[in-house]
Amino acid sequence: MANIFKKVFFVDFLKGLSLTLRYEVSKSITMRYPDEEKWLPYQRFRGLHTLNRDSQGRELCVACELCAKTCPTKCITVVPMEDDKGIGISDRIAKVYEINLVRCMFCGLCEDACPTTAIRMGRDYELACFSLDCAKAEKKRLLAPKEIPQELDGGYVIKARFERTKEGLKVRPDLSKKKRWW
Amino acid sequence: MEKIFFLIFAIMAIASAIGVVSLRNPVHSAISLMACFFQVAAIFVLLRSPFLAAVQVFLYVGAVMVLFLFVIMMLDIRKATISRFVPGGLFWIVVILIALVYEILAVISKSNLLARRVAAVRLDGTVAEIGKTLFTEYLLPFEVVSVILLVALIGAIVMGKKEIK
Amino acid sequence: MSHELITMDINTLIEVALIIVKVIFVSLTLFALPIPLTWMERKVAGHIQLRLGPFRVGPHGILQPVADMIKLMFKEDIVPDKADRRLFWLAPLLAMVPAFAVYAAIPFGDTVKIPFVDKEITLYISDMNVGILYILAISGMSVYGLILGGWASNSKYAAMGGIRSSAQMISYEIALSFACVAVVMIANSLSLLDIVNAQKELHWNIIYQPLGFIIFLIAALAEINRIPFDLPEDEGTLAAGYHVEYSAMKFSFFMLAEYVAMVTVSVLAVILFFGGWNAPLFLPEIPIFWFVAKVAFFIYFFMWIRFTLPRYRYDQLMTIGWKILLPLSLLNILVTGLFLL
Amino acid sequence: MIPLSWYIMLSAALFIIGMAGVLTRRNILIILMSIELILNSANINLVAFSYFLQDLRGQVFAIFVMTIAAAEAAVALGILVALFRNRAVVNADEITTMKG
Repeated sequence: MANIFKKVFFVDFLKGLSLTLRYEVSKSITMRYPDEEKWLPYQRFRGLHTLNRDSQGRELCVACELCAKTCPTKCITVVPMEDDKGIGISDRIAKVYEINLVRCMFCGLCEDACPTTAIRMGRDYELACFSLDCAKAEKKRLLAPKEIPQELDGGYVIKARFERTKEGLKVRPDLSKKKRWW
Repeated sequence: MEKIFFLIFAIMAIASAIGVVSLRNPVHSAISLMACFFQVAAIFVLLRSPFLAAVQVFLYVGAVMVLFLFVIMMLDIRKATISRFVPGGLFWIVVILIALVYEILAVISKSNLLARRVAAVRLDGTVAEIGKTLFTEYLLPFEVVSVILLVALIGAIVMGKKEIK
Repeated sequence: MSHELITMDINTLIEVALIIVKVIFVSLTLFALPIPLTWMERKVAGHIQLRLGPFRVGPHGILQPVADMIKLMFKEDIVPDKADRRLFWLAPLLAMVPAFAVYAAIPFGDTVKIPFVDKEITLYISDMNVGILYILAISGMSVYGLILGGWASNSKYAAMGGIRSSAQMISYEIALSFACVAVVMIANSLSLLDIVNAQKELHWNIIYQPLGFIIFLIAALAEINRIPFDLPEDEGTLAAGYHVEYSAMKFSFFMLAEYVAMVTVSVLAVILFFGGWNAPLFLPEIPIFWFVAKVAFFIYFFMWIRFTLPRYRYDQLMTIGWKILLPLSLLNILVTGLFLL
Repeated sequence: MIPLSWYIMLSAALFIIGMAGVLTRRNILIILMSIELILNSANINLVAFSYFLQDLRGQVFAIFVMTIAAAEAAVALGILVALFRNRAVVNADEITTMKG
């Protein structure tokens, strides 16, 4: 009897319609990524690598090539060089340190292998580009200061601005305003 | 004005009718038959019977020809399109057709109905009038036709159904 | 009748000019309608799925349809090898022309006074005394575009879409017409103007014909190939059905026909069951406003349904058409007849 | 005013074309379509006479003709589908086994 009632008055159908109507008026969960909002990743996020320095500004990397050895995709190239000007923490530093981002799968094994904690996975994930040149991360790029400080806690949405600069499209985050995305 | 329209419709109707019998591909034939029916509907409008014109489009163009196309697509017509066009015995066919044309021309030229002009009284509200005529004077034929339709419906279903073995 | 043409007085000329203006206005409106409608459909889809919908082109993505249109215009026009070229050309036109031709008989309102000239104009192109029959007949013709598009592409998915559409359209046309017959019985006329005028003062047909309305709505959904009955262009099983092989402008003709058909069905639902341009409740009468508002509601309703229901299976579609809707619509006619007697 | 004879000539032309189709073509589908054409030419006549005699009976009969034509098409196509399923032919010359 209840079944017939349900069928005659399209109860299930009306339930479905009301559900979709409820969704329609509720707030969307998508964010408008490049234009207005940006996701700030957690601290343990595995993005573009960084080469770190110690507190006196010396490069931590000693060009031991352990990261290149342990890399499963063989995407890291390290060429060592003798140096006594105090750029590095020892007199052996990397002349060339290059990561092929096309092949890198961001597994983080280089991070584990590094004896001096020089290489770390950073939080930069905007790696898309129009030519293959920028898919190669050189030492200079890895050493450059990051826009997102390592100390900052992540896991939320921040305001961002989408800009067309001469170097290409850039998403400029505004770290002061943040909100939880849910 | 009306004559020009009639001529346009008539010429298109005849052209598409010739298309029906002369085109190789049954799908093309069906399309030109559809066009022909449409022209005939237009001629019905010229004859001040819009109801029949609408029924013509509804029934012939909207249903019967779609049915034809449906069946044509269901059947494999690739062989049919390359088969020979006119079979033997063409001579007799031509003789019969010429006799037919002659006969029709003779009847038309002898008849005195053709000079007739339209009566001064116009039939108004044709839909209601047709309905009344259909359900009073022609009630029995109407019922017979509906029974025929029912029989055709059942027949078509039985024919179209796969045999249960 | 040629001498009549010459002796036509100025009033007749004005009448003819008015009709031409109306025809141009209506067809331009219909050509432009898919622009807001595609935007609206994408926004509705987005919000129902908790997304935002298009946002990049123009404020709130309002220029997205224009961008789409430009893209469709400049796309390569591909005709498949071994396709039946003539029919492949003809099919989009055959889909589009009936969709527009329907509007010759649709009234958008009664009469409006032009303020300065002091002349009344009618808000319909023509008041045929067989209006509803004409609309059903012409809209039944739009199936040719689907069938021929499917057949001419010489592709198996397209052909299956074409066959499905022909069977579906014939099946649901019956139920649709029968739902309309009950309305015609109440109004005692086939003319749409009379049907609307019979619904004055809240005697809307929806009150007397709830079953007829439901049948009409379901059959109309099937007739315009929208979800849950969009089997002819079923993306899941047929790639895109009858228009798989179409691209560029030809494809956009199919889309245009589909949107115009959706508007037509909404307009018909309003005229037949919701009192046309008569104001709801006791609100003031504003020419054309209430009509457009009701039509907009129905268009929204169709979009709403599209993103609520899943697609039916083909055998379910046929079962609904022949075993449920057809007997119900006959019953509806019978009951209506008994009440009228 | 269009004279009645024009309508009759049109309907005669359609009739003869349909007749030629029935006689010359061997594809059953096209034969059926030609029959529809013949029925339609009869309809033109009926409606034309109905208009010129100011009598509705012609139109009523045209409606009957249309109904019967629809029924005929449905049954004929049903037979055709059944036939195609058994023999896979659409050529009228190849279906002669029923001949005595």
